[in-house]
Amino acid sequence: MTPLDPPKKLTRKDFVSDQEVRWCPGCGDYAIVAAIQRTLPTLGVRRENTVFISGIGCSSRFPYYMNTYGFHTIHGRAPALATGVKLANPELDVWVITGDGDGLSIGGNHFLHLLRRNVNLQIILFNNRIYGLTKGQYSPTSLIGKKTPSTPLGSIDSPVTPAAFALGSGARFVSRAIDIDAKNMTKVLTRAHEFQGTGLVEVFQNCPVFNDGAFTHFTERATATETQLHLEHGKPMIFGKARDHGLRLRPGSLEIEVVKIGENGITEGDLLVHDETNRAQAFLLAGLEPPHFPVALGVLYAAPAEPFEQSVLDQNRQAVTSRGQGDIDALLRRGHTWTVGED
Amino acid sequence: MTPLDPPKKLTRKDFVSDQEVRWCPGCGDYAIVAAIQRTLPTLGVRRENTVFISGIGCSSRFPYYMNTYGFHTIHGRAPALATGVKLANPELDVWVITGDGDGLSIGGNHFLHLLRRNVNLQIILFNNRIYGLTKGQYSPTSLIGKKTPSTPLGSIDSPVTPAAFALGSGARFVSRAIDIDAKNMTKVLTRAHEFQGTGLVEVFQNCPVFNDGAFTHFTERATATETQLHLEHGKPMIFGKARDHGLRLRPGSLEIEVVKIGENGITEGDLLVHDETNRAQAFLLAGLEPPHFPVALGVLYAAPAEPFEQSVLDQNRQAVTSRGQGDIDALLRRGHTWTVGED
Amino acid sequence: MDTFAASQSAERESLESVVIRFAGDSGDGMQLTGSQFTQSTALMGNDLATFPDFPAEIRAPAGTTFGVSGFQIHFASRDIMTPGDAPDVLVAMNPAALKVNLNDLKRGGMVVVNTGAFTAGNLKKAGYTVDPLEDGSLDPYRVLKLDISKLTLASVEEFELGTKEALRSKNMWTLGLMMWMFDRDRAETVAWLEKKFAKKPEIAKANIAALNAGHAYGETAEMPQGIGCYTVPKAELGHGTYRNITGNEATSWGLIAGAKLADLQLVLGSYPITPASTILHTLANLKEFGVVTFQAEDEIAAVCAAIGASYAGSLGITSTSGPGVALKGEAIGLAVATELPLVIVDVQRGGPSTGLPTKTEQSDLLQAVFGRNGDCPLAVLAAQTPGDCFYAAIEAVRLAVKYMTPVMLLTDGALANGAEPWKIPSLSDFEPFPPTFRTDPEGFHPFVRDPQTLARAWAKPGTPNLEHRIGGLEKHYDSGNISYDPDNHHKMTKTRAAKIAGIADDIAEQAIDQGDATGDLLVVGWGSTYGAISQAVSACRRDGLSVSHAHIRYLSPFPKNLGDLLRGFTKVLVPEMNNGQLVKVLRADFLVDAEGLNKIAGQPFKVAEIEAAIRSHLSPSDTQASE
Amino acid sequence: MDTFAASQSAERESLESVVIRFAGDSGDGMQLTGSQFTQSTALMGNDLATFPDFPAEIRAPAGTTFGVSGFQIHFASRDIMTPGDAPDVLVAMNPAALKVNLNDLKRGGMVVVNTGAFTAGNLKKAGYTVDPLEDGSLDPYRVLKLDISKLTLASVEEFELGTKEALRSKNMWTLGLMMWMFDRDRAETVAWLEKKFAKKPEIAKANIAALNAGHAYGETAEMPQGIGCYTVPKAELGHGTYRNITGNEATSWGLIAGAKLADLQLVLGSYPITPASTILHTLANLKEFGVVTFQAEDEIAAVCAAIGASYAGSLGITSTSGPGVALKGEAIGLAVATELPLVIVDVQRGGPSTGLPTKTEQSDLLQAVFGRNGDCPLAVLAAQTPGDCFYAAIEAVRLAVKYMTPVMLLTDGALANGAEPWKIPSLSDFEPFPPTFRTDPEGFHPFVRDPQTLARAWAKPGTPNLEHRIGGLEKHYDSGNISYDPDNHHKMTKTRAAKIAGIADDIAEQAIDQGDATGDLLVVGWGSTYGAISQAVSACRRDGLSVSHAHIRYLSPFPKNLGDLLRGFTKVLVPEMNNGQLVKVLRADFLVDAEGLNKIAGQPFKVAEIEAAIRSHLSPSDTQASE
Ligand SMILES: Cc1ncc(C[n+]2csc(CCOP(=O)(O)OP(=O)(O)O)c2C)c(N)n1
Ligand SMILES: Cc1ncc(C[n+]2csc(CCOP(=O)(O)OP(=O)(O)O)c2C)c(N)n1
Ligand code: SF4
Ligand code: SF4
Ligand SMILES: [Mg+2]
Ligand SMILES: [Mg+2]
Repeated sequence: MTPLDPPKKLTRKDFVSDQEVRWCPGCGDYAIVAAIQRTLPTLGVRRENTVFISGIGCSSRFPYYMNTYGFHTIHGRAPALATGVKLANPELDVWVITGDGDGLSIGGNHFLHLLRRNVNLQIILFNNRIYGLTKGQYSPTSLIGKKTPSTPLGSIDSPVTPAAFALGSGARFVSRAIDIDAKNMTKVLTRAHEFQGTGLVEVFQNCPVFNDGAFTHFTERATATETQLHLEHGKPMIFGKARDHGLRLRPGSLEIEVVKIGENGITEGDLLVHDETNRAQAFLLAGLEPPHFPVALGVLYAAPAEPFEQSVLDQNRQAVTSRGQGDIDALLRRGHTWTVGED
Repeated sequence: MTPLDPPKKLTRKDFVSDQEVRWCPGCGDYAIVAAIQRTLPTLGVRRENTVFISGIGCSSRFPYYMNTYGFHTIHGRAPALATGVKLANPELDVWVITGDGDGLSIGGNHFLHLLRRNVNLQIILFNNRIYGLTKGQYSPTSLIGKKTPSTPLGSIDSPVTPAAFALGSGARFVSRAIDIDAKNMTKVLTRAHEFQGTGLVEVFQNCPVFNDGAFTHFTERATATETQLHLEHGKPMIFGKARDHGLRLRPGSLEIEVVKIGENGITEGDLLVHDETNRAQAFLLAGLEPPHFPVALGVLYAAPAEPFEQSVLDQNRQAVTSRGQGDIDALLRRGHTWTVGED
Repeated sequence: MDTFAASQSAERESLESVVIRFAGDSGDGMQLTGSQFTQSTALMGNDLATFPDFPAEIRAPAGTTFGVSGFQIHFASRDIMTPGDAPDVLVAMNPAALKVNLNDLKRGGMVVVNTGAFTAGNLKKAGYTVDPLEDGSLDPYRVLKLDISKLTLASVEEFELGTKEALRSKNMWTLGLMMWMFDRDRAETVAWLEKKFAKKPEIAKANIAALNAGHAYGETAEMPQGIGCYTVPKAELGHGTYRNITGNEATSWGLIAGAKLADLQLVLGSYPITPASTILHTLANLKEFGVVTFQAEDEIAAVCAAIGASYAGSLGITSTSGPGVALKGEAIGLAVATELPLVIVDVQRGGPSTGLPTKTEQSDLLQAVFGRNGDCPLAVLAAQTPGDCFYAAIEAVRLAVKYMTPVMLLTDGALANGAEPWKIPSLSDFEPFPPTFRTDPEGFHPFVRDPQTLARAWAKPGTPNLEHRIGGLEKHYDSGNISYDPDNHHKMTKTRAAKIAGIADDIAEQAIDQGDATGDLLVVGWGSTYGAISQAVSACRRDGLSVSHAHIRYLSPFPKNLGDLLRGFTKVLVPEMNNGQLVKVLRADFLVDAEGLNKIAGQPFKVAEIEAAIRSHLSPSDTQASE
Repeated sequence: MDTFAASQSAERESLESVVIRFAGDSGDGMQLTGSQFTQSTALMGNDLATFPDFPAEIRAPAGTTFGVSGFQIHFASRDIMTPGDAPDVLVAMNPAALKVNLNDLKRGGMVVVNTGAFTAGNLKKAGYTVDPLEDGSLDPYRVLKLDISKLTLASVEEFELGTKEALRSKNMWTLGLMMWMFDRDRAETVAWLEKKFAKKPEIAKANIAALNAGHAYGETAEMPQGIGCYTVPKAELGHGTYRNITGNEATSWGLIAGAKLADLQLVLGSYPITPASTILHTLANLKEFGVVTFQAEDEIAAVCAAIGASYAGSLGITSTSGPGVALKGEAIGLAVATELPLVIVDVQRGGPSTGLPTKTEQSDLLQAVFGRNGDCPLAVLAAQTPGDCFYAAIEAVRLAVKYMTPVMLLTDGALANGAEPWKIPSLSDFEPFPPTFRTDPEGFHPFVRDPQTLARAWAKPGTPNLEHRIGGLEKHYDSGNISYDPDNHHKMTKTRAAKIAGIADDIAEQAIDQGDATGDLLVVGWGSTYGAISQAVSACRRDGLSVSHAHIRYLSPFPKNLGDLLRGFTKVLVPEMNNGQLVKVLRADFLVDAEGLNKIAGQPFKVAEIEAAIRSHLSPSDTQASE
C-alpha cells in the first residue's frame, strides 16, 4: 500500500488542511493542533499513512484540521473504531483524539479495553474538565462543587483522574502535557509515537468559554517551577525554582512527601528516582495534586509489550503455516460429504 | 415506607426463594448464594427493603433465588439501574450482582462511574474468568493464552485486574473472597454492607463446566496458607503455614518483596502493616499473584466518603430551605407575565 | 407576498404583522437581542412566534458564514402560528450575516446593516469579492446603512471601557434602534441588564447607554427614503395571564406538573445532547420541587437509572435526541418487557447519525415506534407548539403511569428553542392521576393485571410481603415467573400489544383542526408543523378550496376514529420534516393512498410551501408528483 | 395425519418419511445423539431437516422439565423442507422429557422410554404425581419400555468405569437401538467416537460398546406388539456432492466466500450472544483464510471496529442477535452517513428485551428497516433455509461493497442451529465482485458518486494524495465537507434513499416459488418459514386450491415487481413468526390488504398451522379472523 520511495521531507504546512478551524478564540485546542502539526514532520511519517480518529466534542473536531486521513466518528467510540482500523491495516499510523467527556464518560469502556489490549496507536485526551461542545455541563474530570448548567448547586461526583484510571486499566504508556507548553508536549508526543502499543497523552486544555482557568493553578508560567514536576526516567524527582525541592517516599511507608534538599539532612540521594516501568510509582505520581504537591508531567509510565494487532497477525500467520492457506472449496467439503449420481 | 416495628429475627430460609436454582452442578455460584443467604440474617436487614439487581450471565440469575426484591436487568447495566433505584429510595438496601463479562466487558463504563460516585450499595463481582452463560468464550479477566470457542489459538488480550481497575476508577471499598471460603466471604460481605458507599466484593468463582480450576492454584485448601494473604487492618502482612513469611517494601523503592521472618535479620517489625486507607498500597496488593506472591484477600481498601445519593438529597433539601417548597403555579408565573382582559 | 410599505409620515404607521430577523456573528449576541425584543413584544400584547437558528460550533471564528447566528421573530396584531416565512426586516451585523440571510428577505424588505463591520477582512471571510453595499445587490431592498460599531463606541465613551469591551454593546444599540422603529418599551430590557450585570455595574450602565442611544438615534436622526417607524397593535388574545415559553421549558415544567398530578417523585436520568440539554438544565435547577436529576455517564445509563427509579416507585424520565434514543433501544425494551412507567423525551434533530445537531427535523418517528428488538410496543406522543409541550408532557406521564409502559414524547429543535406567548394554566385545571401501589399480598404476582387497562400491578421495593423478581426474560402470564412456554409467549406478546392498543379507548378521538369532516383534501400533520399547516390551510380555505387540517398528537396508538376520518377525503397529504414516516404508518394501518410532502432541510416548513402543495393537489390538472 | 403402522414382519417395512424426537436431560447428550443420527441419515441419502431445541440454562439441574433438551429430525425418501410437525417416534430418556414432549407425539406414534430413569425422585421433579407408565396415559401410543440405564451399564461393564461415567453411554446405547430400528449405519459414529475420545481410548471403547449393544438388542430381543423395524429409501436428490450444514456454518462460510469474491480481507467484530455466537466461533477458527476476528468488549465496539475495518479498506462485518442490533443502531447510522460497506448479521431470537434467548423468532424486521435515528436507509436481506444462509451471506457482501452501504442479513435461531443436506457449490460458480479502490486524485472528493449505483468512492487510508476527512455530520454533495446548507441536506437525504432504492434494479425480480402468477390467494413469507409455507401450499394445491407461494429475500428494497405480483391475487396471507411486521411494510408500500398469520411462540410454524389458515381463507364461508 505504501509506495516505496522514501517519504519526502514534510513541513508543518503539509499537515494543515484547507478547512477553517472552528474553535472559540483562545481555545487551548489551537495550541494542541499546532503542536501536533509541528511534531509530525519530525517523526518522518507519511501523510497518507496517518489517520486521525475522533469521537464527538469540540476536541473531536480535530481531524478536520489535519491534512491527513481523518474520521470524525460518534460519541465515545473512537477507540473501538480505531482498533478496527489497526486490525485491517497495522501499517497505518493512527492517532485517536478524544475529550474528557468523550473518552471518560460515554467512552470509558472502550478507553479501558483499548488500553489493556495495547493496540499500537496514540490517544490524545483533551482534558478541559468540561463538556465544551454541549455548552458547559460538568464532565467526569470536573472537580466537586463545579457549578454548571446541569449542576447549578455544584457537581457532587468525585472526579476521575485519567492517568490513575489508565494505570488501573492496564495502560502501558501514560503521559501528560499542558496545552500551552509546546516544548514538553512535543517531547511527550514523540515518546508516545515511538511507543509500541497504546500511547496515552493527557493534555490539560483550557476552555476559556466554559471552564476558563481550570488549570492555571499549575500551568501559570510564573509559578510553573513550583507547581510542575517534569519527570525524566532515571532522574531524581526534583522541582522548584531553585531546583531545591524533591519527592521522597516517607520511609517504610507508601506515601510520597515533599522535602527540601539540604534541610534536615536531606540529599538528592534520598529522593525518589523516576522509574518509568514501575506501575505503582506511576499510580502514586498520578495522584499528586497542588497545593501540597506538584503535578507530575511527562512520561509517568512506559512498559512496552507486544501490540494487540501484532499478536492477531501472528495467530493468522500461525494458522496459515500449520494449516496452509485456506481453500474455500476444500472448506465446504470438510468433514462428512456424500455424492448423489455419477461423479 | 418501612413499617416501624423492629425486623423480626430472620433465618437463612427466609431469604431462599421458591425458584429452582438453575446453575450447573458444582458451580461456584451455589456457595455464593448460600453465603449471602446465611449472612443477610446476621445483618438485621428487612427482606422487603433488600433488592438484588443483576445484569445478564449465569451469575446474574442470582436474584431469582433470593426471596427479596430482585431485578434481572440487561447485560452490563445493573450498576446504572441500581443507581436509579438508590436515587429514588436511598432507604433500600441494594446488592448489585455481576460477572466478569457483565461487569467488566460490556458494563465496564457503568462499573467505573458507579465506583467513583460511591453510591451506597454492595456490588458482588462473580469472577470466573469466562463467559459462562454463552458457553465459554473468554472474558476480560481470562488469562492470556486461554483457549475458548472464540479464541481457538488462545486469548491475546492482557486481562483486567478487577481490584486494580476499581482502585484506578476511584473505588472507596475494594475487597476479595473465594467462593468456597464461606468464612472469609461472610466477613467481607459484612464489611461491604457496613461501608457507607459502594462496597465492591470480587469473588473468585469456579466454573466447572467452562473454566474448571481457574483459581485452584491459590484456592486449594492444602496450600492456602502459602498462596493466600488474609489482610487485616493494622496487622503486619504475614502468611505461610508457619506464619513465617511476610511482605515488605524493598527499602526506598516501590516494590513489594516476600521475606522470611528470622532470615537475614528480618523481624515482624520490617513487614508492611496493612493500612486499608492507603490506596497506593491497595494498588500494589491488587497486583500480587502466585507463584511469586500470595493473593491478597479480604479488605484491600476502605476509605469512607459521603455516598452519592446523600449528596443528592442534601442538595434537594438545600434547595427547599433556600427557595422554599416548589409551587408549580408560581413556577409557571415566574419571570415576565402579562394579563389580557379583566382579572 | 411582499412587505409593508415605507412610511414617510412623522407619526407611526400601523402594521398588522412584521417578521424581523436579527443576524450577526455568534459573538454578536443576536440570541440575546432577539429574546429581549421578544420579551418587550410579548408585553406589548402582540401574538408572536420565534425561531432561533445558531451554528453547531460554540463560537465559530468571527466573520465566517458558518459562524452566523440568527434569531427571527414574527409578531402581529392577529393570531399567528409560525416564525414567518420570509423576513420583512433583516438586521445584518456583518457581511457574513448579510450573505447568509439576504436571499430570504422579502423583495422590497428592509435591511439594516452595520457598515462598521464591512471591512475588507470581513468581506473576504464572508466570501464577498466585491462589497455588496456598493455593487447594487441591495437595490431591490430598502437599506439603512449605519456604522453601528462607531455609534456604539461613541455612546459608551464615558465608561472608558476597552474598545473590545465597548463594542460588545453593539447589539444593545441595535436593539434600541429596532425598539424605536417598532415602538417597543425598553424598561424590561433595562431591568434585565441591571440584573444580569449586577456584579459589573459599569457594563450594565454601558449597555443601557447603548440601548438608549440606539433608540435616541431613531428619534432624532433623519432616516433615508423608505425607512419609517411603525407600530403593531395588540393582538386579540383570549383573556388570561400570559408568558413567553420555549418548548424545552414547557416540556420540563409539564413533566414536573405530571409528576405532581401523579403524586410521584420525578427522577430524570439524562445525558447532555443538543437540542435536549436545556430540559436537563431546567429540571436540575428545580430541586425545590423534589426533582432528582442525574447526569449519567451516557444515554444507556441515563435510561437505565430512570427505569431503576420507576422500579423503586418514582417516575423515571429520560430526555435526549435521536442518537441517544438509538442507544437506549435495548433498555427501553427492558422497560416494555418489565412493564414499568417511563417517559422518554426525544427532542428530534437532523439525522442520520450526528447529522445536523442544531437543526430541526421529524425523522425519529419510525425509530420511536419500531426501533427495538422483538415485538416491542409502546405509546408515542408528539407536541405541536412550544406551549403545547407542557400539555403533551403531562399526558405522557399520565399514560406511562396508568398503563405501566414507556411513553415516547416527540418534540423537535424548532419547538425546543422556539418561543410563543402562552396562556398560563393552573395546576387545578388538571385531574390528578395518582397510581395505586400494590400492597395486598392476597393473590399478588408481579404481572397480575388490571382487567380494564391490562396494566400490571406496581409493587415497589420496601413493601412487606410483596417481594418478587422481574426481568427481561419472558414471564408466565399467571405467575410472573420465567417461562419458556410457547403458548405463553404468544399470549404475553399479544397482551403487551393489546395493552398499548387499548390506550386508544382512553384518549380523545382525532379532531379536525380546521375545515369540514369530509372533502377533497385532508392535510394530516404531527408535531411542530402545526402552525405552518394551519396557516396554509386557512389561506386556501379563504380561497374556497375544500381542504381540512387534522394534526395527530397520538402516534401510537392512533385515535380510534382516525381511519374513518382519513377515508372521508378524496386525497390525504402528509407534510413532514422527514423523508416520509407518518405517511408510511398511515398507509400501513388504514390502506389510504396518503401522499407525503417532505422537507428534509433542517428547517421548518414555510407556510407558502405547504400552501403551494395544497393548491397543486387540488388544481384540476393535478400534475404534481408527490414525494 | 397419523403415523406409520406397526410392522410385525421380520423384514423391514419401507417408510416414506419419519420424524423422530430425541428428548432427555441437558446432561444426557441428546444433541450429540441427534446429530450423529443425522449424519448417518444423510449418508443414507435421505433428505432431512432437523430442529434442536435446548434450554436457556447451561445445565439445568437433572430431571427438571426446564432442563429437557430435545433434537427432532425429519428424514424421508422424498424432498422435505421442515423438521416435521409432530414426531412419529419419541425417545424419552427420563420422566421430564416424557412430560414435556408427549403431547406433541402423533396419536398412535411410538414412545421409547428409559424406565431406568423413572424413579420416584425423577417423577416428582418432572411434576408427575402418578407414574405415567402405569396410569394408562401412554395407551394411545405404541410403547417400548426399556431400562436403558441398566442395559447400558451391562454393555460397558468390562471397562470398569464408575457408574456415573458408565451411564454417560446411555445415549450411545439408545442411538444404537434407533440405528437398528431405522437401518442406519454405525461406522461414521464409531469413527467419530474414536476421534472425539482419542485421548481417552477407554471411554471411546465403552461408548462404541454401548452403541453396538443397543443395536444388537434390537436385532435379538423380542419386540412388543406394534414395534417393528423399518427402512427409509434414498431420496431423489439432484446430482452432486452433499453435506449437512447448519445455518450459522453456512452464514460463516458464505461471508468468507463473499470476502474472497470481493477480494477483501474479512474483519469480524463481534460480541457473543445466543444464537449468533457460533458464527464468531466458526470464523475465529478459520484464520488460515486471513479472517480477522475480534471479540469486542460489547456490541457497540464490535460494530465500530467493523466500521473502522471497512474504512481502512477491509470488509467489516458484525454478527449478533436482536438485543445487539438494538445497541448498534447509532453506529449503523454512522456507517449509513459515511457510506461504508458493512454487513450486520442478525440471528433473530425471541423478544422483546432478553426475551427467549434460545428460541427462534422473526421479530427484528422492523428494527432492521427502521431502527435508527433520522432517515437512515440500508439494505435488508433474509435467508430462508440453513444452506441458503451461504448464498444470502454472499449477496449481502456483494451489495455492501458495490453500494458502499450497511446491509442487514436476517437469519434466526431455527436456521442457525437447524441442519439440512446441502448440495455443495464451487466458488467458481460465482461471479467475483472486487471493488475498485479510488487512487486517482483527479476530481476526487470522498463523496463523488458512481452515476449508476450512486455509491461513493472508496479511498482507503494509505493511498497517497487522497487524504480526506469523513464523519457523521452532514456533508456537502459536491465536496464532502461538512455542510449545514438546508437544500444540501434535503439532497443528501434523497440521495441516500435513492441509492438503496436503486438496488432494486440490481436484484432478481420477485419469483412465484410455487403456483400460478395470479389467483385467489398468495402466501407471502420471508426467512425460515420457507419450508413450512412451501409444504402447506403444495398440500393445498394438490387439493386443487388456487394458492401460490412467494418468498421474499430482499426486504429492503423490495423487488421492483413485488407490488404488481401482490395485486395479482384476491387475497394475500403473510405468515410470520412475529406479531405482524412484513405485513405492515407490504401494506404501507403497496396498499394491498394483506393479512397476517402470526405465531409468536418461539417455535417454527407447523405445516398444518399454515395449511389450516390457507384453507380457512379459501373456504367459501371465510369466517376466520386474521390476526
Ligand atoms: C450519543 C451522543 N450523546 C451525546 C452527544 C452530545 N455531546 C456531544 S460532545 C459531548 C461532550 C463533549 O465533551 P468532551 O468530550 O469533554 O469534549 P469537549 O467539547 O470538551 O472538547 C456531548 C455530550 C452526542 N453527540 N452523541
Ligand atoms: C446485549 C447483550 N449482549 C450479549 C448478551 C449475551 N450474554 C449473556 S451473558 C454474557 C456474558 C456472561 O459472562 P459473565 O458476565 O462473566 O457471567 P457468567 O455467565 O460467567 O456468570 C453474554 C455475552 C446479552 N444477553 N445481551
Ligand atoms: S467551547 Fe471551550 S473547548 Fe470548545 S471550542 Fe470553545 S473554548 Fe474550546
Ligand atoms: S456455566 Fe459455569 S458459571 Fe454458568 S452455571 Fe454452569 S458452572 Fe456455573
Ligand atoms: Mg471536555
Ligand atoms: Mg464470568
